[in-house]
Amino acid sequence: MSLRTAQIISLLVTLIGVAVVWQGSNFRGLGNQQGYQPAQPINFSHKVHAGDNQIQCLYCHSSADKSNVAGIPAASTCMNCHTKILKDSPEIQKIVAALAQNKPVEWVKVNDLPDHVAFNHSRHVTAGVKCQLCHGPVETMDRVEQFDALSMGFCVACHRTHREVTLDENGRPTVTKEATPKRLMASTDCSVCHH
Amino acid sequence: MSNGQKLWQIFREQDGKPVDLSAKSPVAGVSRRTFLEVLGYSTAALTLSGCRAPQQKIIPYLKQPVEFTPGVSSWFASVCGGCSASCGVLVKVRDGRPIKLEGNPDHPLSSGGLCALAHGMVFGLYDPERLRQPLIGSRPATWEQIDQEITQKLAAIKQSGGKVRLLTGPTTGPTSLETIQKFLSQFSDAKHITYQPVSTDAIRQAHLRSHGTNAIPSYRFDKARLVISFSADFLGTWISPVQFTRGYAKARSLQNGEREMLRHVQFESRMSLTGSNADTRVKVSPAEETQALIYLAKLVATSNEANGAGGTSALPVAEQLATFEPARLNQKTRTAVERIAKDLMKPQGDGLIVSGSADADVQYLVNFINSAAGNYGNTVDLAASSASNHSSDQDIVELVRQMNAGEIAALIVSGVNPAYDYFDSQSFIHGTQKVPLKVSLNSTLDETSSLADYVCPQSHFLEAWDDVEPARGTFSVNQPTIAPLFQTRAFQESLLRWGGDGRTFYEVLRQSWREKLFPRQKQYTNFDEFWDQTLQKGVFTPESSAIDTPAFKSDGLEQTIARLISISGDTPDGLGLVLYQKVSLRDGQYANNPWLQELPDPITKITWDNYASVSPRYAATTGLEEGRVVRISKGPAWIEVPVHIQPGQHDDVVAIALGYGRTKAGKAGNNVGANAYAFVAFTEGTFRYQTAGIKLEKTSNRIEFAQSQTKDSMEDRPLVRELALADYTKGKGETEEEYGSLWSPHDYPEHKWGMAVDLSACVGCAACVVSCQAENNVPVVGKDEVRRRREMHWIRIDRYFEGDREDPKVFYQPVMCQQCDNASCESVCPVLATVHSSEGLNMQVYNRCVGTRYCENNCPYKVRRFNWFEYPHSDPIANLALNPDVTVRSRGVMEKCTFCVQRIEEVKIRARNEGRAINDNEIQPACQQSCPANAIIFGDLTDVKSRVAQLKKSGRNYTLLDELNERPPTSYLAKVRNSEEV
Amino acid sequence: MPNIESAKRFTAAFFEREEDLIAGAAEARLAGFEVYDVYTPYPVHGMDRAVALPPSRLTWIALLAGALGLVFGLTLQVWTSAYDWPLNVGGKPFNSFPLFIPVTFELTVLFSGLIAIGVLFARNRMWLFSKRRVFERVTDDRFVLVLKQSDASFDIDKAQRLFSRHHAIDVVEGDQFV
Amino acid sequence: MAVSVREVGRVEINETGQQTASFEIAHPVYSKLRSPLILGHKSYADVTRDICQLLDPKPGRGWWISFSVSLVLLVIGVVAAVHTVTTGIGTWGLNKTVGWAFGITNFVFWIGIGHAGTFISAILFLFNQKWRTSVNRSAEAMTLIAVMCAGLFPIIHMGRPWLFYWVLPYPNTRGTLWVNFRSPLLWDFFAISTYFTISAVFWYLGLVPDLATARDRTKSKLRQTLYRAMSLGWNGSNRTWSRYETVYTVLAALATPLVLSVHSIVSFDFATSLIPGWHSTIFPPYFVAGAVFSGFAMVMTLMILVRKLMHLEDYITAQHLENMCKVALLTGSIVGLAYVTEIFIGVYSGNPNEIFVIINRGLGPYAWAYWIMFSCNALVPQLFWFKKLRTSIPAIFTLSILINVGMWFERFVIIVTSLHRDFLPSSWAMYTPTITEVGLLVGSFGLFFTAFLIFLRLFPVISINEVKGVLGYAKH
Repeated sequence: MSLRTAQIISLLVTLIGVAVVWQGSNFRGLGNQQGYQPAQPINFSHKVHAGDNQIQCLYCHSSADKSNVAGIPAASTCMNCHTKILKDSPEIQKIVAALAQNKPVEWVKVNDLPDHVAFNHSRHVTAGVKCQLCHGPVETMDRVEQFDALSMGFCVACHRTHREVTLDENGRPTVTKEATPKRLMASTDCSVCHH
Repeated sequence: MSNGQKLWQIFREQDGKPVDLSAKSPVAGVSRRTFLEVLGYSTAALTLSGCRAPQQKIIPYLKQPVEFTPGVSSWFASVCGGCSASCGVLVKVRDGRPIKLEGNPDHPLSSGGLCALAHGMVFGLYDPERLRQPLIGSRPATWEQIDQEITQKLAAIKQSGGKVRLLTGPTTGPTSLETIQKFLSQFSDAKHITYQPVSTDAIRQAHLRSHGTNAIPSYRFDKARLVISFSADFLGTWISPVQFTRGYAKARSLQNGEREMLRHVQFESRMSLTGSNADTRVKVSPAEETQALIYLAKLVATSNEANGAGGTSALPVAEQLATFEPARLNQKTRTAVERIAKDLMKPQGDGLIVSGSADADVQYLVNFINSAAGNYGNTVDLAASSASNHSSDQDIVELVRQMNAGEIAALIVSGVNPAYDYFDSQSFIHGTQKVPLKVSLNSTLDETSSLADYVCPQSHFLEAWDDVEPARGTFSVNQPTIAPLFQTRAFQESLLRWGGDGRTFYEVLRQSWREKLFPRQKQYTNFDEFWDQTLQKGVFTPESSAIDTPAFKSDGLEQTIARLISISGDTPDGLGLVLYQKVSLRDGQYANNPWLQELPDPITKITWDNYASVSPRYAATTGLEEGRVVRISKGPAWIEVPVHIQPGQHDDVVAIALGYGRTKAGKAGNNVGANAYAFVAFTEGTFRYQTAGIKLEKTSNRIEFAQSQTKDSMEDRPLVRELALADYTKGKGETEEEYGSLWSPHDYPEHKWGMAVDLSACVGCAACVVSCQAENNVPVVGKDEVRRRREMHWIRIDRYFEGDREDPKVFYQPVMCQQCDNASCESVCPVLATVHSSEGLNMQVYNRCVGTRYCENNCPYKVRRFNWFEYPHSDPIANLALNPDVTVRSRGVMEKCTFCVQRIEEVKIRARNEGRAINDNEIQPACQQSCPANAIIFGDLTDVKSRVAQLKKSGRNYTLLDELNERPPTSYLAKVRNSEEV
Repeated sequence: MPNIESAKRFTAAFFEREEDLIAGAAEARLAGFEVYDVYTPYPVHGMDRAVALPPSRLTWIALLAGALGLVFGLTLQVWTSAYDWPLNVGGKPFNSFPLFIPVTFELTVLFSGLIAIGVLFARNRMWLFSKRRVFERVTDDRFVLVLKQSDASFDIDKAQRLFSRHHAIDVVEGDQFV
Repeated sequence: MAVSVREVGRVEINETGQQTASFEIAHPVYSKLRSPLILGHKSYADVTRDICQLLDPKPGRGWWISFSVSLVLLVIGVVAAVHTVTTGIGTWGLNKTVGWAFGITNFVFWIGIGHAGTFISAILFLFNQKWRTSVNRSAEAMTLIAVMCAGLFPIIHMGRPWLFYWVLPYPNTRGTLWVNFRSPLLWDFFAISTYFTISAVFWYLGLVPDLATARDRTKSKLRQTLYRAMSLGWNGSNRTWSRYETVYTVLAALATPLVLSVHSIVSFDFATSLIPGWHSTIFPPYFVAGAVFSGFAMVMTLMILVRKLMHLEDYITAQHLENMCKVALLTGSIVGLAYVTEIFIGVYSGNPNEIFVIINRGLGPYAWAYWIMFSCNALVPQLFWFKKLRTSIPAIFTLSILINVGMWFERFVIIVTSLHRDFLPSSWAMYTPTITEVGLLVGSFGLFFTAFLIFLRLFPVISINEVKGVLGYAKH
C-alpha cells in the first residue's frame, strides 16, 4: 500500500465523516413511515372530495378542532351525500353494505404517531395551522400517503421557531411572519407531547 | 367473551358507543408498551432495514353519535358502589371506557372526597376474573335457561310455601328495596336479610333502646369542636370514612386563617389511623376503655351542667354512677377523662362521643353521654340518619340456624360472601347443603358462589342502574357508564325476571322516582327534566320535613351500666385479641384488587399481608421478633400469622386485620394473609370483634414483610415540622431561610406550577396513592418486589413514630416529586431525559430515558421509580383500565410524579382553544382531587391570588430539606396539634 | 531528507556495538560521505547528532492538534447547550462553562494524541503491510550504517578503511535501495 | 546510556593530498553503584531470543490450565450479562433507594486497575525511571484490558443498554436533541474512551519495533503475516526512531494528565452529586491515589505470576517488585490519609447528614465492608516499610491480592453505604447482591485474565528494544 492509496483512503474517510455530520439529521430511522401509502378497503379519493369538490376537511374529520384525534367519518356521514350521488357505484355499495350488516369499515391508518407521543389536533387546528402542513397536499392525493416523516425533528422545526409557519408553493413548511408574542409560542417543553 | 374484539362488538350493538381504536387503546394493535419495546430494540431492528410498525386499523362509527367526540373524556355523575356509604363520584369515560373515579364536589356527604377503596373500583370493573356468563352448577349457561329453571323452582316453592331468604349487604336504594320487597312479596314466608361481616349493628340497636328509632345517626364532625372516640376508626373504616374525614378536616382546617380547631381525643388499644391523628391519644386495654367510658358517664351525669340542663334524664343513674370507681384506670387516663368531661359540658352540643364498640350496651351509654352533653340535634343527627351500614347480626345467625335445621327452601345471596366472612363459616357452608335452591348473584365465583346451584353474576356498579339513599333525605342515582362487558345483569334485573315483572329495572327506577321523589320537589314540573338534572348533578335532596329528635329514653340504662361495670371489672387481664379492618382491604370483599393489596397500610406500611400486631414491650418480654410466625388460638379458632411490632399498641392486646386469607378471590387475592373471621363472636345479639384470653404460641417460621417503609423514626431531622395550636395562635411559625445562588434563576413566563401539602390536614388515609395509581397507569409489582423495596407508587405517605415507642406521636407526610427548580436529578442525566419545563415542571421523558438510575440516586426525596422489569400489561381486559393520556412505561426507564402533566396540558389546550386564561383550581392533580381532607393544594405560583400562592405565605409553610437549596415549588404546611405544647 | 527514489547504489556497514556505529557514522559524515541512514535495534541516543539529524517538528503538530481539539470541544458544548437548543437543566445557566471543562480537556488530549501519531505514521510511511527493506539482524543485534553512492566520486576504499577502523564486521554493496 | 560525541573540527591534508578528519569520542561514564536491571549478563541477541521464544512454541500446561479456568469465568459472566439484558436490571439486588451497587463498583474498580499501566509507561518514562522497561509492556496491556472490563459495566447497568449510543452527541431526527454535557456520566464516557484510545495507541506504538523483531524471527506463516501487518514495515531506521521517540514522549506527556483526569472524572460521578458521603471535594486526589494503588497491586500480582509462568526472573527482578512496593506504600498511605481526612471533615463539617454517614459506615449494617476496606487499604500497605516483606515474593503476592480486595470494597462502601441511608429515613433500604451480579463480577475477572493470557501468547511480554536500551545500565 503506497502513500497515494493511504492519502486517498483517509480523504474518503474524512468525506464520509463530513457527510454523516451534514446529513445525519435526515437519516431514516425505524418508524419513519414517510411515503407509506397502504391500500384502503374502500377506494376513497381525497383528490375527488377535497380537491375537485372542495369539501372542507372538517366536514368529515369533524373532531379535528375539538379533540386530540381528527376522527374518521362515520359511514353515515358518507351517506349524507351518497344517497343521491353515485349511489350505484360499487365502492359506495360497500358502505351501504357496511351499514346494512352493522359492520363498520376498517380503514388502514396512514399517519400513525408512536404511542409515547401525545399529539392534539384541536390545538393545532384552532391555532390556524393548515392541515397540509403535516399531511401534505391531501387534496391532490387519490390514495393518501404519509407526506412527511412526522419525526420529532419535523414537529420541533415549527415549535422551535416561535413564529407562524405556512406552506410554500411546493407545500413545504416555511417560516414567514415575525415572532408572535411570547405567550402564544408553540411550546418546546418535552411534556407538551410526552406524558 | 374470548377476546377484546368481541367485547367491543357487544358494545357497538348495544350502545352504538364508539370503537375508536385510533385512541391509544391498549386492545388496538401496538400498545404504548410494545411501541417503547420496538423503539428500545431499534438498534437491532435498524439492521433488518425497511421493517415497519405493524399495520394499524381505524374503525369509525357507523352512525355518528352527536354528544360524543372520540378522544375527549366525558364525565358522568354517579355513586360509588364500593361500600354502602355510597359516596358521590364523577366517572371519567374515555372512548367508551370508564377509566377513573373522582369525588363529586356537589355531593352533600362526600363533597368531592374519595377513599382508596373507591379508586380501586375501576380495576374491579376490568377484573378479568369476574364471571363472564351465568353458571348452572359450574357449567356456563344462558340467561334464558337460568331464568326458566329458577322461575320453575320458585313457583314450586310458592306452592309449598317454603321459606325464601334473600341475603344481601346493606341496601339503601329505595327502588332496590322496593324491588326486593316486591319480589319477596310473592312468597308466603320470605325475608330480606342484610348482613355485614363487620357490622355496626350495635349502634342501631342502642338507638332503638335510647331513642326508639331504628337508625344509625349521621355524625357531624364538621360541627364538632371536641371529638372523643372510643376506638372508633372513623377516619379509616367506620361507617362513612370519607364523609367523616371531610367534616373532621373542615373542623380542623387552618387554611383560611382560622385560629382554633377541633380537638380530638382517642381512647384505643391498637394503633388505628384515627388514633394516630388524635391530639391526645390515650392507650387503654378494651376493659379499661369500658371503664373510661363509664367514668366519663359518671363525671357527665354528676356534673352540674347535666343536672342544670334538665332535659337529659341523667339524674336517675347519677347516684348509681357516683359510686363507681375506675379501678383499672391509671392516673394519666383518669386526668384525660376528667379534662374532656369538663370541656364536654361547656358549651353544650359541640362535643361528639363515638365508639367503635360492637356492644349495644356500650353504645347505649355513649348515647346517654351524647344526649347528656346535648349533642343530639347538633353533632349527632338522627333526622338525617345514616341509612348505610344497616344490617342485622341477629338475622343471619337465625338464618344459619334455620338452614342447618333444613327449614330454608331457597337462599338467594347477593353481594355478600358469608362462606368466607361469616364468623362460623363452617356451619353456613354446612347449612347450604340442606338448602334445596341456592342462588348466588355475586359477580365472581367466590367462596359462596361456588356453593350455589345457580350463579347469576350481577353487573359491576359502573355497568348498571341503581339508586341509593345513604343518609335519610340524600338520594342519588347510580347510572351506568359502560354497557356490561360480560353477560352479566344487575341483581335487580334478576329479581324482576324471577318476580315475573317484565319491565327493565331502568323503567322501574324511573317510575318509582316519578312517583316517590318527583313530588317531593317544586323546582321542576317536567319529570324528564328533573330526572336529567338529578343525573347531571348526581344527587337529589328533597325539601325535608324536619323531624325533631326523639327524647332520650333511660329505661334499662341502670341495668346496662350495672352490667358494664361488672364486665369491665371482671374481665381478666391477659392477652386479648382485637380484630379490625384495614383502609385498603376493609372486609375483604375486594381482596382480588392488586391496587388495594399493594397499598401500604397507613400505620404499618406493610402490603400484601395481615399480621398480629403486638406492642414493643410485649414483644421484648416474650422474645418475639418482627415477622416471627405465631399461632394464635382461642377454643377451636386458630390462625397462623407473622408478628408485627407496633409502637403505641397496648401490651395486653394483639390486633389482627380481617379481610385476608381469601381462598376463592382470584389470582391476586387468594391465600394472601390469613382469615381471622373465626375469632368473631356472636354475643348479646351482635358480632364482637374483641375477645379476651387468647393463646399465642411461637412457631419456627419467620417471614419478611413486604414493607414500603422500614425506618420509623425521623432521626432528629426536621422533616415533619410540628406546632402546638397554642404557639401557632401566638403567631409562632417557620421562617424560611433564603439561600443564595451562584447563578440567576430561569424565568417562568407563563405559569409556575406549585403545590402546598397541609400536614395538619393530612390524615394519611392513602386515597391519593391509589388515585395516582389509577390516573398514571402505575404498575403493580407484587409482594416479592415490594419486599425488594421496588414498589412503584408515585406518591407515598411517609409515616414516622416519634418519642416513646410505647406511646409515640405519629406523623404523616405525603411525598411526591417536588419538581425542584434546581433539580439535582436533571443535571446528572446524560441524555437529557429529564429537564425542566418553562412552567417549572421537572419533566421525565420516558422514551428518551436509557435507565442509568443516576437521577434516582441523586434525588434527595427518593421519589423516582425505575421499571426493573417489563411489568405485565398482557391482559386485554385489564388493560382497558389504562389511562390513554399517560404512556405505559417500558422496562428500563425511570418514571415519577409529573403533577399530572396530562391534566395540565388538557386544561391548557382547552383554555387556549377557548381563548381564555386558566382559572385557579381548574387543574387538579389526581391526588388533590380525591383528598378527603383537602390536604393537597395545587396551582399557579405566578398568579399571586391563587390559593396555593396564598398558603405559601402562611407561617406554617416550609420546604422539605430546604438546606439542600433544591428550591422546589412544592412546600409543606407544618402540622398543628390542638394542645398546649408539642 | 533525501528522497528514496534517487538513492541508487549504497554501501552498508554492519557493527556490533553502538559506540562503533556512532563513531563511524559521525566520521563518515565529516569525511564528506553522504550518510543515507542508520539502522539500529533500539533508539541509540546521540545518533541524531552524529548524523546531524534536525530535531523533529512533530511536537508542534501535536500542539496544534491539541489546540484544535480544545476549540472543537468547547464550541461543540457551548453551541449545543446554549445556542442550538438551550434547555433548563437543573436550573443551571444554559452556558454552564465550568461543567464543560472535563470534556474539553479530554477532546484536547484525544485530538493531539491521535493526530500526532497519525502524522508520525504517514511521515514514516508506516501503515499496514507497508514493505521496506530490512537489513539482516538489524531488529536483533546489528547496527547498520548506510552510505549513499550518489555520484561517481564515491570512494569505496576510503569507506572500507573507515568502516574497518570502527570494527565493522561486514560491509555490503547493493543496488537500488528501495 | 548516553554517548556524547564531541567534535574537534580538525581537517588536515596529508602529503598524499587526502583529507582526513580526526576527532575523539567521549565515552559515557557508567555508575559503579547501580545494580544491573537485567540479570545474567545478557547480550542483545540473548534478549531477542529470550523474549521471542516465548511466542512461537506451543503453550505449556500452565498456560492452558489458567486459560481454561479464566475462560469458564468469562462464560459465567456472559451468561449473567445476557440474563440481565434480556430480563431487566430487576435481576440485580438494586431498589428504589440504592440505584447503583455492584455494577458501578466493578466499573470504578477496573478503571482503577487500569491506571497502573499508563502510570508506569508514561509518568515513569518522563521521570526517566529505567526500571519500568521490563514491566511497562504487560502493565499497559493490563491497563487496556482492565479499561475494557470497566467500560462494559456502565453499558450493562443501563436499563436499556441497546440505546447506550444516545450519549453520543450526533445529529439526529429529533430536531437534533443533543446530550447533557453537564452530566458526569457523559464526562465519564469521554474520559474513558479517550483514555482507552490514547493508552491503546501508546501501547501499540511501543510494540511496533518489537513486532518487527518478532516478524524477522518467527517461523509460523500466520504469525509472520500478523506481525508484518502490525509492524508497519518497521526497519529500525534512525530517522524513524528519532520521530518515534519524539511522538512517544509527546504521548507520554499527554497520557500523564490523562491518567490523573480519568479517575478524577470518575470520582466526579460521586463528588458532584449531593448524596452525603459522595458530595466531597477530596474525592479526585483520593480516587487517583487509590487507582494507582490498586493498579500497582494488580501489576505486582500479575508480574509475579508472569515471571513464574514464563521464566522471566532475569528480566522482572526482585528489584522491580521492590520498586513497585514502594509506589504502593506511598499511594496506600495517601489513601489511608484520605480515609482519616474523610472522617475528620465529615465530623468537622457539623452537617448532621455527613456525620451520620461517617457513623453509619463505621458502625452501620455495612461496617464489615468498611473495616475490610480500611484494614486492607490503609494498614496492609504499611507492611511494605519492611524490606524483608518488600523483597519476599510470596509476601508481596499475598499483600497485593489483599490490597485488590480492599480496593474493591472501597468502591462498594462509598457507593452503597452512602446511598442506602440518605436524607429521608422513610426511604432507607438495604442492598443485597444477587447471583447475577456476582456472576458479572466473576465474569469481568474471567474476561480480564482470558484477554491477558492471549496477550502473553501473541505479543512480546517485555519491551525488547527498550530492554536492549538499558542493557548497558550499570555495565562496566
